[in-house]
Amino acid sequence: MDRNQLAKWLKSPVEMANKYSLHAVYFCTGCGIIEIPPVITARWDAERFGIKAVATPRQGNLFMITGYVSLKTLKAIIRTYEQMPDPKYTVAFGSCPINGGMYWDSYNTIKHLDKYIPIDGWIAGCMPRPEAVFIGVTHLWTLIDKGKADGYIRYSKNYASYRRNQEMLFGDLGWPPLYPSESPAEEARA
Amino acid sequence: MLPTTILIVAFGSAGFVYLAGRVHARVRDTLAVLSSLVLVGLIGLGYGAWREVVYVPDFLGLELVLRLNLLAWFFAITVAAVVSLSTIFSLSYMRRKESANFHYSATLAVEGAMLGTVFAGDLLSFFIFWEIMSWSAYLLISCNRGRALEAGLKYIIMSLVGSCAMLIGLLAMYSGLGVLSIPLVAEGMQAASPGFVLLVLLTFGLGFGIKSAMVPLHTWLPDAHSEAASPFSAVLSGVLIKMGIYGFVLLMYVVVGLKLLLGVGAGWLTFRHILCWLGAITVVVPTFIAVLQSDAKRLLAWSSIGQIGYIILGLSFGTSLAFAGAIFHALNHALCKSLLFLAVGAVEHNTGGVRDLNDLGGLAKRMPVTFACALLAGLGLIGIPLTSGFVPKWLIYRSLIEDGYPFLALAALIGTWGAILYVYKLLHNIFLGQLPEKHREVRRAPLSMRIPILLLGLGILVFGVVPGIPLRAVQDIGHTFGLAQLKVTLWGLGSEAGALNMLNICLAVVIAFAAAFLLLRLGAKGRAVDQEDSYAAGSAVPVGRYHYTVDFYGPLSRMISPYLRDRADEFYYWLAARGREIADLTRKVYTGYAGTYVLYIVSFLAALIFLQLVWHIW
Amino acid sequence: MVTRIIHIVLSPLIALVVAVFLLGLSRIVIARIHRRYGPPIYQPIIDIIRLMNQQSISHGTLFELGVVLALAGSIVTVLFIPLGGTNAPPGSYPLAHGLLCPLSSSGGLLVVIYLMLFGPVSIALGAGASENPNASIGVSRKMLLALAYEVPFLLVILAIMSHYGTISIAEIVSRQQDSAWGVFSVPLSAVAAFLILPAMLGIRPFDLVGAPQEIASGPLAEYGGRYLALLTIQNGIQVFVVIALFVNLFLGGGVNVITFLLKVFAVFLAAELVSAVLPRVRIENALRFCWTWPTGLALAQMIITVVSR
Amino acid sequence: MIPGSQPTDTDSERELELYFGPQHLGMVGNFSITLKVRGDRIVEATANPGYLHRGFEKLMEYRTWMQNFPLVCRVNVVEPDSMEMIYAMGVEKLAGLEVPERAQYIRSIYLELARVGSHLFGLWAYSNMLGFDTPAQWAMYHRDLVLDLFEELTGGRVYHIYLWPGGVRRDFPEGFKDRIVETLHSIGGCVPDYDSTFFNNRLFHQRAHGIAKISQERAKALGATGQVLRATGMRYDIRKVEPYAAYDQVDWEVPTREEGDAYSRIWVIRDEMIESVHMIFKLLDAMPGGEVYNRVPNPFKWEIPPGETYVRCESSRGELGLYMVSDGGDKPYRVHFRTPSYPHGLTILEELLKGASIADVGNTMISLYIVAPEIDR
Amino acid sequence: MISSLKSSLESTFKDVAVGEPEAGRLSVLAPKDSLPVVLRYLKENGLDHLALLSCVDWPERGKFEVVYVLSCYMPSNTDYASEQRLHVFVKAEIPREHPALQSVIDVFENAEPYEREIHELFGVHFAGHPRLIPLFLEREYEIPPFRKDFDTRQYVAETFDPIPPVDE
Repeated sequence: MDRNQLAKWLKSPVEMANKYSLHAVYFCTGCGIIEIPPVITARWDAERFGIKAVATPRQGNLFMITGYVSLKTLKAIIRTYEQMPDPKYTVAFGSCPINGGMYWDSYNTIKHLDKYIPIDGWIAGCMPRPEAVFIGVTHLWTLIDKGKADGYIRYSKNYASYRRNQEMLFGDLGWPPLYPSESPAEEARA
Repeated sequence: MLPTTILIVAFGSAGFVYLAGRVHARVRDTLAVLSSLVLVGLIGLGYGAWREVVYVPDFLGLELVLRLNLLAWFFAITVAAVVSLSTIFSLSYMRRKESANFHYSATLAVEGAMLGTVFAGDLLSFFIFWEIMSWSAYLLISCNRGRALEAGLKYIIMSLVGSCAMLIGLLAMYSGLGVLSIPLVAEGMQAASPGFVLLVLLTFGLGFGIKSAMVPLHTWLPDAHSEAASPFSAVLSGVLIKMGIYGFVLLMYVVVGLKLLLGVGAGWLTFRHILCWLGAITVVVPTFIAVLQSDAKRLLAWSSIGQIGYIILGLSFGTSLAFAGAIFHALNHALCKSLLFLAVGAVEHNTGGVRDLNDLGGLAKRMPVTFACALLAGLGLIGIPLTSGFVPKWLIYRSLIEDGYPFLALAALIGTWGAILYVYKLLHNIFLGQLPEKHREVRRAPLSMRIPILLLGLGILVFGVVPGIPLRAVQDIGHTFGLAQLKVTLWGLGSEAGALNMLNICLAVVIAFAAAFLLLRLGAKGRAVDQEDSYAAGSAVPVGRYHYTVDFYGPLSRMISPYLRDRADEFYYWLAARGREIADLTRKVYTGYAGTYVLYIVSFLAALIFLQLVWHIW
Repeated sequence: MVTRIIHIVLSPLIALVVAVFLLGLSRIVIARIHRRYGPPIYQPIIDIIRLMNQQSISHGTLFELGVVLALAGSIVTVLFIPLGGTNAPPGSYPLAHGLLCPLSSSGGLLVVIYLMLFGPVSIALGAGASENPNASIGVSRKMLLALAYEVPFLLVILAIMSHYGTISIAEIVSRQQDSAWGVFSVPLSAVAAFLILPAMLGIRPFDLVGAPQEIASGPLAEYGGRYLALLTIQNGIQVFVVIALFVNLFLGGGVNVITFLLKVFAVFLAAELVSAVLPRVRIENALRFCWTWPTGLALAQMIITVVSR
Repeated sequence: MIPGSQPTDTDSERELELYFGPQHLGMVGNFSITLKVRGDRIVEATANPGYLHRGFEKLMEYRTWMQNFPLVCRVNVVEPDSMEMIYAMGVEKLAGLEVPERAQYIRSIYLELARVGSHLFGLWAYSNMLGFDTPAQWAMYHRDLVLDLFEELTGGRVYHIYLWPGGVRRDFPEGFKDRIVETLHSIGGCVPDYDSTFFNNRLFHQRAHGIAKISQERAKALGATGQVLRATGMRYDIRKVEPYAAYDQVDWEVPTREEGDAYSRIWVIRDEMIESVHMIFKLLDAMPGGEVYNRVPNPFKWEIPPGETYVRCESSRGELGLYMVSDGGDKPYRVHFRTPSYPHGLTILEELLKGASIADVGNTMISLYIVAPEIDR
Repeated sequence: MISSLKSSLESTFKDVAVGEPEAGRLSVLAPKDSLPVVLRYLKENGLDHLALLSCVDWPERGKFEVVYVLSCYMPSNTDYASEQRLHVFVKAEIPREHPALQSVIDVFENAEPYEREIHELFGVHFAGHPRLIPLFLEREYEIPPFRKDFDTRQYVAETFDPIPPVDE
């Protein structure tokens, strides 16, 4: 952990701040949530690393998708994700968001979460232990360092195709597109 | 000759406007606006030209006098300004309304009567103009029919009670002193017995108390203010109830005089103390009743009563600071409350007559100017620094604290916190939050509505930053009444301990604002979103159902509403009912049979003869 | 003049630094009570840098203006509050200097209690403009909570102002330094003020305004990015202002900035320790509590003060 | 009507529609309540489940009897062990399997440990909901100690898959008994701390007393079980009513309270936790030796004779039931769980929220001890 | 208790078939029209707890079997008598085409969500139910998903697999 290195702070304050101030929009989408309370409380204490839960998507920059995603939940996830301000990182917990996990044949859970929203970090396991969550977070730090935690940029770049996938599943989503114009990428970067 | 000219212009234009309305609406509008503006100009020109004019040399042996001095001018310019702005506002508000002709002409007549009241140099003409004012206001209040009729009736009955009391005082004064000219009366009062002084104070005080809606004489006000047409509500609340305040000033500081006034009563139970405490109650109770209202104009009406409380508190406290605060607050309240009534009127006009606070919302984006000015006026009512409301309230508090009346100061301060509640409720429910579907088509207010609102808002800001302008006039008025001179500077009060300097505060706020703004600009750029893009726990926002308005202060209202009944109003209704019963009883005397009447006459005569024989009274 | 300008720049800076420090300190203290390690003390700075660089979401001009005005109001309030120092002649206290209060002669306590409104009212306006009912509910709660604690607070302030016969804080502070501290001369008021301190700071048990579990952080529901950063700073400064006022009114201010800040930390820690083991109350209970014990105590003190005068 | 009084706003139809969940810090589990609000009072609450619906019962029809064990424990994340128990009981009943006595004792201890863990989780959720962070953190720490025991016994922290038809997967390891005792003593030693900070806290009493009050008649009519029913004074507990495992072998009490409000429910939970700890000590003392597992046929070819059954046990939240039909094949024909949160979260919650204040939504929900995945399945 | 309940059921209702497949459990097969009456009768006779309302699809027989699992709360707080262990399965068979049944909310209030669930997952219509709106599901399914002829694996292959990965 390079949080105490002043030189790095002077060199790239934004990335450093993004790394060590991950405010999580936690949203119990599935079983994975059961390991979140231990992570944020006395035994593992994620607040040591600046990770803390916030109430609304507007305030956060880390979106934890904790487990399998049912259709109804996916809609809420998309809504929440779109309401978060950039830069934002998503971490998916457990095997189920990766490929459906043990619900691979369920009619009501989606199988590949990254078809609908971009995911920056995956934590495999059913369910991931708190230690695995921390490993996931350090991995996310590395990604941020290297500039590869770019899910939000990918989302704006490929918004049309994400939106198409979402609409294939839900028909009308009930809210207007996040990037309505023709060239969303430029707008997002501006 | 100036006061006479002003009055002639005022009443004359009232008549002409009505006639012009018969010809063409546009002629009427132009004439009304022009004459109201001319009146402002005339009064403005009269500054410094203090004089007395005898306009009826012999009325039953009395001289009727008009006089122009600083006090009269101060009130007159306020009246003229507010009425002229209200008239401009009416251009759109009253368009295509049946009663427009009457509205303009009666408004001008009310203005004339108010100007006459403040210019009156003797109590008889004061009373005459007072009555003209009451009656023409009555006609205007009940102009809307329906519930307005009832409201008007309530108003005029209470006004009549007040007028009767005043008439009694007037007659007593005439029989006791033989003069009615104000300076002569004041001289005569110095030699009068304390009982006589008390009689004068009570009778006139009742009349002025009813007009200025002091608790417990306030009950006409909420109905009348909410039922009148909005431009007239602004006049009613902004300046008409200030005539009661003018009356109090006249009564306490001119006719009776401060020295005599402080001597009325004994120990803690002095006239001044009682009036102070009435003022304090007037601050607290109506303020919290206002918090519970859900009708915009009714909320403002109750708030008017609360704000009048400050003025009465300051006036009756009687130190130079408190007096200055009271008179300044009268001006501040005239500005703020007229603005708020006009703003609510504009909203009402734009939304097709909606003034239910639960049915509006999100209009700030549609009517930005109206909102900004209403916000300013709301802050002025609260007394936030840099609005004209701050300095007068500060003066009153400071005077109360330094002279050792912390409980009165507490009442005044709590009233302020109550004011925050209702001001925010009003602004939030009308202008903030989500715009309901049915008001999507609302456009901004027409120019003729925005101009008066803007001007009033400007006034609030200017008098807030440069309180020295009105404060100088106010302290000069106080000085003529023998109050100690204040060290007024352009930016506040002079350099004694606990001084006030608005320039410092203003500069500090401006610099701090600039600093905060710079800090904001340091951050990444924002992205504007639509109102539908709002946090709803992961769901889409339900259209038209996503605005928190109903029962805005629920926990508080559940807690205090059992204690906040309008007991005075209930008492008057009880009194009216008893009165009707007694009247019923007397009616039974008249049976309609000739025989009964004969019986009455015979028994009356018999009684007379009996008395004559037994007691030899005469 | 030069010292004055230095003071004007210095006192908001002190407030800013101490405010951020207090925020970090409170997180560590709370964490230790929870038996966990807690974030580093400079965590709020990291959060603020991160928030400043996030693309924020705006609901219009008023939404932004509310934040700016709130911060401006808090900064202005600091200028009216003495942050240590004394008017006593030099030499009587070691390390003492002139009073650090740039605008001490502009209206005194009465202006301060009005200026303390500036922040909450501005946030209320901004939150109202955020088009979210959670925010409106939070504001409604904030208004009621303010009403709840202002009644005893005003009584406390009035008692002090009557006791010392002045409305100037600088005067009150120097009078305390000459004789007894406010805690000893107006003890009941001091107790009442300490009881409502959590409500004024907005910490437990009175953190119902932004209760995340009830109304999704209330007025802050729609605020993110740079607006949230500014509001975090504003909250810190507001905390600092309230505690500084408490120290000035009851603990005799400070002879110099250092003793003053030490007192501020002591009071803040005391308030945090009490609040850490209490749950959040409902607004009804908050109203009832504030209007019974603190109000009663403050009223008693005021009666004593008025009678003894 | 007196014209001076304020106009009523009954004619105004502007009730706010507020969503409580799924993305809401006050929501434990993925669940949503749609509230219609006037002022800060709730006029109507509609529970909106389904965010966690995976169609378990459908999926189980596609898997063999033994393959279903990993699936079944995931119905209830907070206390997966009673789900294993109920499924094992159902299979044993349909297949006519016997369970060795030692295994019965181990099952009871295991289930009671799970109950302690689950109640500690509930304590976390409840105190966290009230912004009561300190006891919340302690409770979560203590739950972790229990999870450590599970980890040693079964290899899994949360999902254990330890109960099998015919017994348990493995016997207690060496010295495990002592470690259970040690852990429970260290948790029990903190009960006075919990009492003074949480249960006996006056502000907590103010917050929970009289909230979400339900009478015994209404509770029965709406199908309540568990703490919700026991807090109204009824000693209805499946462990006593229809004893399974080794619950009839030791002596223990069913804690109840009379008031039926949130405060009494949390006290019932507290007392139950202590009773469970005592029960575990008694069970450990009385535990016989012997086998822990009766072998079942080859799980890939195991066919169970046709029939239907309804078995029930007491999970930490109330009556947990299983209706299972076999058509004689190697897979269940139909499975249907009767989960305690189902009536609590859908019927009782809606009734109790009517007229409540917004501040008490989460309070009410958590005091009913609702676990969302149980409802959705 | 079981035997007396069995005989009284048989004597009161002519058209129900009562069996006792195992100790402590009765199985009552009622025609669908008299179902509310039977349930009310049972409720008045001590079986006051509707533990579960389930449904089983038997495509070969062309029937849905709706199962009401009843048991008893404790009549008193004294001791745990053996009658507590009593279960009754009340069953009704309805055709798979246009399945409909009378709602029993007025007998057991907690049947409300169960009926909604069965309506959603099996497509059984409950007459008299106040709100037969979706409970769990977001999408509409042509065949209600819990019917035996709904193949969830095939459905997954048809619905989720064709959604393409996002082209980077």
